[in-house]
Amino acid sequence: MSANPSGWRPSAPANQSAETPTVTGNRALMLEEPLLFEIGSIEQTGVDFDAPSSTGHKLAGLERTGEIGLAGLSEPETMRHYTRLSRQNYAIDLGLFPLGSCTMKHNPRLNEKLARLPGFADIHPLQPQETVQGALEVIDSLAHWLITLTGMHSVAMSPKAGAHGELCGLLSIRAALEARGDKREVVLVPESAHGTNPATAAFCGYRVENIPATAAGRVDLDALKARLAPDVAAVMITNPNTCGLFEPEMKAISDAVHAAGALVYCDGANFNAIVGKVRPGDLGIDAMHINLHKTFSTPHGGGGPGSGPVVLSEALTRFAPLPYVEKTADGLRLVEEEAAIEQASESFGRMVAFHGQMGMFSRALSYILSHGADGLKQVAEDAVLNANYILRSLEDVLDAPFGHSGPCMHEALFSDKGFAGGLTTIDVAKGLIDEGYHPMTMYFPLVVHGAMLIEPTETESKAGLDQFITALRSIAERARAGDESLKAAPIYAPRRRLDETLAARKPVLAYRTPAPDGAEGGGEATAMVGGG
Amino acid sequence: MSANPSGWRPSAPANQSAETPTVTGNRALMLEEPLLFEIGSIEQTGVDFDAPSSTGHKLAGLERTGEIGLAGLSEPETMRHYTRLSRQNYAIDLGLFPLGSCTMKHNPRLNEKLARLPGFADIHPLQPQETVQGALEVIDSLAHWLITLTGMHSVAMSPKAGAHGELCGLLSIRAALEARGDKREVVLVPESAHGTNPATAAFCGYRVENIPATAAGRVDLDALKARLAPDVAAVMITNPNTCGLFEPEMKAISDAVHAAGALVYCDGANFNAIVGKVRPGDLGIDAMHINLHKTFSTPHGGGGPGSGPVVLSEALTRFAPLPYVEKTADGLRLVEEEAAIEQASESFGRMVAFHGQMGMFSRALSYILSHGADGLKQVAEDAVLNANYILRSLEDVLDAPFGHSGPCMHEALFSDKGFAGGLTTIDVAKGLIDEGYHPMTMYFPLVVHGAMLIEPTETESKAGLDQFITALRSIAERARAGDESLKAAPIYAPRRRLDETLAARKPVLAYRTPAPDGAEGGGEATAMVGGG
Amino acid sequence: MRYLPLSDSDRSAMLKVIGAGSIDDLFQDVPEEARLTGAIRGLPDHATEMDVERQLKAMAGKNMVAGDVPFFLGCGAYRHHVPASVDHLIQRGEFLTAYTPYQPEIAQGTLQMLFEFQTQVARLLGCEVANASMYDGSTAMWEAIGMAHRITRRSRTIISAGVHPHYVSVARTMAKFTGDTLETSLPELSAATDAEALIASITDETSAVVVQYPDILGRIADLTPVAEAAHAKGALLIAVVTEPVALGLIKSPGEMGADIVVGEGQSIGVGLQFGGPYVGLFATREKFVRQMPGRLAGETVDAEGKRGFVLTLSTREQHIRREKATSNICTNSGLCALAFSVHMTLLGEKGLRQLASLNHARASEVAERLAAIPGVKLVNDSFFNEFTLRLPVEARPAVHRMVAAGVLGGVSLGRLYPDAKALENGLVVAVTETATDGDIDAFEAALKEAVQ
Amino acid sequence: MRYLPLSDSDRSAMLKVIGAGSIDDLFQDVPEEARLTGAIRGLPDHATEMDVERQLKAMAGKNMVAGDVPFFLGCGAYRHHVPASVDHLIQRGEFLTAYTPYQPEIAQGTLQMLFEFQTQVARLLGCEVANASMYDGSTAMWEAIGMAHRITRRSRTIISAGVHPHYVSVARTMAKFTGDTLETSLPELSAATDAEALIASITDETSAVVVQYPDILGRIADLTPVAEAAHAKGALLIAVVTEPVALGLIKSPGEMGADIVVGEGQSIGVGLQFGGPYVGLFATREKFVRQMPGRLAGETVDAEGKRGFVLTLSTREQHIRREKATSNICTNSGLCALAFSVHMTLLGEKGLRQLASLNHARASEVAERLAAIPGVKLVNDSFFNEFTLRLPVEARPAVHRMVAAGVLGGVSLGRLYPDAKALENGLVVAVTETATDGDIDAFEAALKEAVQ
Ligand SMILES: Cc1ncc(COP(=O)(O)O)c(C=O)c1O
Ligand SMILES: Cc1ncc(COP(=O)(O)O)c(C=O)c1O
Repeated sequence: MSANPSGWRPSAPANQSAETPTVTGNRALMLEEPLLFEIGSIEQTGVDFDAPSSTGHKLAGLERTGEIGLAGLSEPETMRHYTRLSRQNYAIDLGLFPLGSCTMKHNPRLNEKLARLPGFADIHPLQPQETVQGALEVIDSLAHWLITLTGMHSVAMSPKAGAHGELCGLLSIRAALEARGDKREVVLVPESAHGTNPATAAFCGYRVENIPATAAGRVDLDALKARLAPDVAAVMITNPNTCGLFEPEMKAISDAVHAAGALVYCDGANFNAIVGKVRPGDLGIDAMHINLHKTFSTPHGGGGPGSGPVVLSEALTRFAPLPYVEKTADGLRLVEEEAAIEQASESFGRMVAFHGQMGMFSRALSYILSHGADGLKQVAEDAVLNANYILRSLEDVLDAPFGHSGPCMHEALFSDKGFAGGLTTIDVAKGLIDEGYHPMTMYFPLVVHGAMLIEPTETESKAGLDQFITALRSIAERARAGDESLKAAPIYAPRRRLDETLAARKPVLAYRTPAPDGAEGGGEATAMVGGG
Repeated sequence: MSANPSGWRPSAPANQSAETPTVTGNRALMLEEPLLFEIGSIEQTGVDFDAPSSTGHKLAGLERTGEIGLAGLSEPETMRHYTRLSRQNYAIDLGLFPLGSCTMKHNPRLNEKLARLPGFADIHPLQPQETVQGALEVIDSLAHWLITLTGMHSVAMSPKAGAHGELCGLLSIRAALEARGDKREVVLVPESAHGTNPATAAFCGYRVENIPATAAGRVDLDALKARLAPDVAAVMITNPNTCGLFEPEMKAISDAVHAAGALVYCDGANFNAIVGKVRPGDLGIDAMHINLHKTFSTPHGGGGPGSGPVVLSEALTRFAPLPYVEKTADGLRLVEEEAAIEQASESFGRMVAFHGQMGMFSRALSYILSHGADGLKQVAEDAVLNANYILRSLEDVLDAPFGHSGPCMHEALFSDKGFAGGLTTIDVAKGLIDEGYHPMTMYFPLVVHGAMLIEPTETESKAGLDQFITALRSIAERARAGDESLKAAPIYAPRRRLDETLAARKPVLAYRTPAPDGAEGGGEATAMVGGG
Repeated sequence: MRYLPLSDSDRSAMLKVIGAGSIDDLFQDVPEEARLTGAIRGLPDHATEMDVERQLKAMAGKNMVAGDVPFFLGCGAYRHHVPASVDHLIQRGEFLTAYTPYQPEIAQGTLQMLFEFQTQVARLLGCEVANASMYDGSTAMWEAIGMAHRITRRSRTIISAGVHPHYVSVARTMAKFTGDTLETSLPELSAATDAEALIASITDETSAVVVQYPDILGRIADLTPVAEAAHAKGALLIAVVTEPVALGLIKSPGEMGADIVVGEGQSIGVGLQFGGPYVGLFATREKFVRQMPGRLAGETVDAEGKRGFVLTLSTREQHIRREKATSNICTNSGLCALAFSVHMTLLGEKGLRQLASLNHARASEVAERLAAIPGVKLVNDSFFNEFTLRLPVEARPAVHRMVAAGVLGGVSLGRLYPDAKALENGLVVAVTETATDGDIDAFEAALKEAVQ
Repeated sequence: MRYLPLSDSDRSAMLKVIGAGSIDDLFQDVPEEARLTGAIRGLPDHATEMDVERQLKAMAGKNMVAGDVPFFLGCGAYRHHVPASVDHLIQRGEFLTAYTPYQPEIAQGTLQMLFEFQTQVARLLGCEVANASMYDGSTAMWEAIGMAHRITRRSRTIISAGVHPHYVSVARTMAKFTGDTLETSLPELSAATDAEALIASITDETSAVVVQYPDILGRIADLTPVAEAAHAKGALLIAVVTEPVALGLIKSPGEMGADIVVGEGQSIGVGLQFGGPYVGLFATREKFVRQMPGRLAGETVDAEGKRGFVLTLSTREQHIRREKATSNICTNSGLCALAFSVHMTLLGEKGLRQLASLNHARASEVAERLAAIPGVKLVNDSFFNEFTLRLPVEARPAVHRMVAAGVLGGVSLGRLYPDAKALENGLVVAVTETATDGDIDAFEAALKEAVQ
């Protein structure tokens, strides 16, 4: 039996410090929660089934006989297990979540409600197309608005997240180059780029080289031009870039790249800063992914799912992946059967089993219709305004490496310059936790020392920002003063700093049922003590 | 302007103790939340409306011109305001909620889902009856099962909660007595009864007298018989009673009451202990309310809504209130038009504007169908088993006044006998809060000194009870040892003990916008300091 | 069974600790003859979630859903759009599955919310204080009559003909038993309310005058003259509001001198739900607060001096005062109060005013269009979002004929006043922001057809 | 606009602090000519919640809802009943609106859940470790091929004809660019799988053999011989599971020697959703963990020695290793993993086994009934809840004819393999616990009719 029948087990030694004198380890509403496998059992279940009226016997003699080890809980226990776990999380619903590059904005519950309409949630991807015309309409409408908002020629809807969108974009580019018989090997990526950019380029078989940056945090156009050569397949630019700055020479970059026979990929993760204000299509880019889970507010869900449609230039459109939706005289049609379709013969192929993230499409469409033309423009403006407000309200206590070069876009970037006593970015971040905030993005982009990238988004109020600024100011002052106590932060969170080195050195990636009666078991790591 | 335009304001003086050194007053995930009126404004809104295409002018010159003072928040702010507030609550979803007499059991989310089906949630109470046959079917089916489970003759579905059900029952009794020309003036109620019993009797114009109890915590049958006389209209008995004990002589009580020309009202709040095991109808009672929000698990919602259908004996049926549902050849019919209905001429009348708590009916019906015959019986058995397990596991450290008289039913009753150092029930209760539990019912029933009434319900696991027993045992031991530190509990909750005397002495029942610039305003109470 | 965590081996282990041989030993106090032995008659054993869902869905499927058809019903329950976030928030387990906040240290969420709700209600109704909710508008009205009785020590109450007949019915039921005397009358299909008649009938024995605003026919009249007349004789004015959205556009009863203002809060945040659960609003003057029924959340401080909230003035309540309580109410309508409060917070004053204007504008348009149907007359010269038509035919069958055409076209006065011949041609029509142009066209067509 | 908290006066106050004259000054880096001046073409201004709801509802209303009709589709997406509590829990704001758990002290909820998910997946698939999810089954399969390539340093992969053609398609797409060589083939309408042919084609250059279990036609075959043959040549066995419920009844691929087991987790907790979001499962041997793609939650301790969880082994990942990462994946399918995990917790081993038995029993009944229709033949001699019929007519039009009769009666192989003449009469039918007796009757009748 793999699940612990004896039930609850405190995960911390009782009474280990004056701060946790409770017997249970709980602290009023901050409740400890054991692992499922410690409280559940393979005999317990939280569902009822009717007994089968017959039994089948078509299992080819492969009946699973051994114990699987799947602990179950009754429904009430399940509710508590996950409710208690949830309460150990920070989230947008609780407060400011200024993770730079992540665009953690308000997630409207209208969108959750609409995505759950049975007409969207309870339809099968392989239903005959005449039975899913409304679903295809959602895809088609969203596609239309994404094309309109970006000023591009077409959009590939199936990529499942930003990185998958990058793949889609680079594969389109590669397909286009190969179609003209052009074998190029290098993709240029700025050092400040998100890790997915070089990873994607490498995945597509390209060699990655860095593009240098100027002192103002932008692509060094001259250096780029100097490097452009027939071996360069594409340049990946993030715009606004990961320093939170717009690339003012974007059009010139695109022109230079095109002149060299290469193509321009734009990482559109930061589209929130410019939606309704600037159309990437006007800047000469060839492909750009859009994170619906950022700009268009589909919830992050603790790590996913996302959705990463890729808008394409006319040059790339015919290489777009399958499936796609087209309008026909009889209604909308999902073009999926590769072999059968003449017109899609140049498509680089299929990226996912079905048609992409329908559940995110309905949410994003609802978001776009809700905001409308005026609202989307306001989104960008308020996002940029909020970021600049933070930048200017804190630059006297936090070093803003590009603060001199003018306004930022949707995120404010600071460095750890000026901190004393060995304190660094992580200490400021952990201090924010105690103050009731999720920290900013730390140590990214790599081009700035101890980077702190703060993206408030447009859904924060001024009063909320003011409180955040007050809190961060006070922590920054402590960091400049070398206040040792910051190293102990967080002290109020469900856990103090966690030992990541231990986790990586002795990976424990799944629960192992302890051997009975204190014999050596898989749980030994819990007995070790490490520093944060 | 009644709302505070300056936004956020810390509700506690900054840095007031070493325990809260944060600037914001937050402690990581335990977030302080200002009042709506301190963060919202009358200019802010979280909804959009289309502009009216015309304006009406039919307001009789009564346009509201002055400021109302209703602070609004944008939708993101609203989500946070209430999410943060919610996190300051304990709830069944978080853990054991052993409030005796309250039957805080698991609330299945299936029932929430079904109650929200548009066919139930989006129908108007005055729709023509042919358009609401399904709704009437819910009422009729639930009525059928309540009658079946209680072995009574009929049920009045419209009462909105337990106390309202008591009213319904006593009004039926009074109507019946009056119908036979019998003016009686007294209702007998045990001292252990819930406060709603005497309050209801008084509301119906009766004088309330106490029924004495035996040393075993039951109705003293001899004393009751001695008191029965022609002035007694009814006897109100709670069975199982509020000491958590079954009244073994219930049938004899009923017989005696009936012999004296009076009627028997049973408070059915504790029906959970006997559902599927005992039918109140077999015990001779005439009327009993059922709290759907207890036995049948409709959620308490922080104080309501409830639903209190009243089952009636044959003698009382014709006095039942309107409306009710009857089966006719054309389907179900809601009998509501008092004057027009011959057959309802003896009904004592209408208790609510419409037909009762439809939203609770669908949930309760789902609960009954889900449990079925075997499940409901198991509910009672497990509820009683869990309570006895607690009783016997703690009676060595907590005084159980009726522990000697045999098993309890669904709740275990303890007293504060044996506590030292001036510690009392409230200190134990507050100690439980720190341990991560909601306290038991305190100081009720009144017949036991420092009563602690613990009702675990059947939806608690053994492991969960074991942890609770361990925690309560440790607190009980501290209370017996006179451990002063218990008086400081809770220390981990969002608030320390609150000054209820101050609240009652200087009631502040609504927010008053502070006068500008520190002049005397309504907020002054916040500056006072009181002890818990 | 999925909701029951104990296993059979748990059960035996526990029985052993208890020292009982079997579960039935624990039921030893139940006399043998009272124990149910067989299964519950006719009830099958436990059912799967899927199965229960199917059964309930089948029932739900038999109802005509308001949102699926042109819909124009009101008379005490109004269909407004409720933002999705309201339902999300009231389903947070910490709100949904909490009890009454008896332990304030771990119930600040509910308590602060109630304090805010009380403030919103008081301000909306134009009063100083409000309680933490009653069951619904009709019981709130009855409680107000009882409260006036306690304050004035008089027992005669005059109820305006414009009060919802079900509310009157509830009051009449209660009065039968408490010895209160109610003076009631039937409304007339006219533009004028009975304000003058009311004023004329106030005497030194009158405890209170009860008026509804807007009234059951949708009419609006200034309450000031009635308030003044009542006060002049030492009586109180109780005002009833069944459509609180109206108070975003028209003066509050409190402003016009009402002493107790009660209402049905359903219209904000709660939804139709076939009549319940709803939420009773109850507000009054500060000086009457100790006579008020129901729970009250109040501000205080904790042991560290931090602001916090508690239930207060419970010496009015049954659990402390028992037979001397101001009411027997215990469980109230907390979660609906939360829904009301969340929706009101989303609206804010600005949104409420917009919503109210939109309702009035839309209702005005519809009134005009329907009054143009040959034979149909608009009774009201004032209204908010609800008005009464006098049809050329009996309204009750006309409503059924409209149903056949797929339109829920108002409430007939015949349904509300089954014996009142004079009212039988009356049709009360409510128009809210949820009515589309298409709905209105369909309604107009169906009514035209139905009155022929 | 309801989602935007800033007021105009906030905006001016903030601009003042910033020292900018107008919002457009903040966009100074955008060249004049690149700025959009007019409104967005064709997009109306912001819309009310009610209006947006109407528009989307209209679209939703045009789809045939699986739950409303007799429904028998599978082929990589299965309709199971998901308990209501699953959807409630995944909507908790603390799960729904959290980011990837980069700050573990305030993300223990997500991290512990992922650790539990990994354990559940590993145990279900019969492996030692599993990751925190991939996008879906098809991308998980591709990543497995890539991982095998890294482990074996070989680039030839044999894909069984029983693998879902869309999965093969995805692999083919990727292989075009990475230089991997894939050997693929079309399935045959026979009871036997291509196991023997696979075994025969393994060489010393083979990186991995990929098999689906149960396969696209629903067939089940022991994986042990293929595993042994692959291992004998130094190749890996990759198993793909598109219906994880099956593993409650039949042996796991891990038990039979698979080195990497990937799967589509949609079937547990997630729902149909027209194909996404779904959740890719990915499990393998502990020794391969550093070659694994995707996030991993691992156990550790905090500064006080308390157990806690963190994301770990991130040196495999793009944000640390950039172009040397094992995959470019970043955002994965966390919330679907939660749904999977909650549903699996509710099921537990006992419930999963019951569910699986019920599915198999029901499918067996249906297979028997349909095979009795004249001209219809059951292809499989083994299956779990999905099997293939050979119809006497082309299946694709037959499916459309059934739609006209209101039945969603399976997936035609013509849809999946548009060019494969030999498969065109094949119909793949999935039967789960959600099919009622009535559904089955209707399906039988519709199919009878459709094959005539
Ligand atoms: C700048 C940038 N590019 C790419 C990505 C990758 O997107 P995703 O996580 O959706 O794969 C992210 C977000 O994580 C990002 O911030
Ligand atoms: C024994 C008893 N009687 C009556 C009541 C009153 O029920 P309600 O609160 O539903 O009015 C309660 C519950 O509060 C109770 O516990």
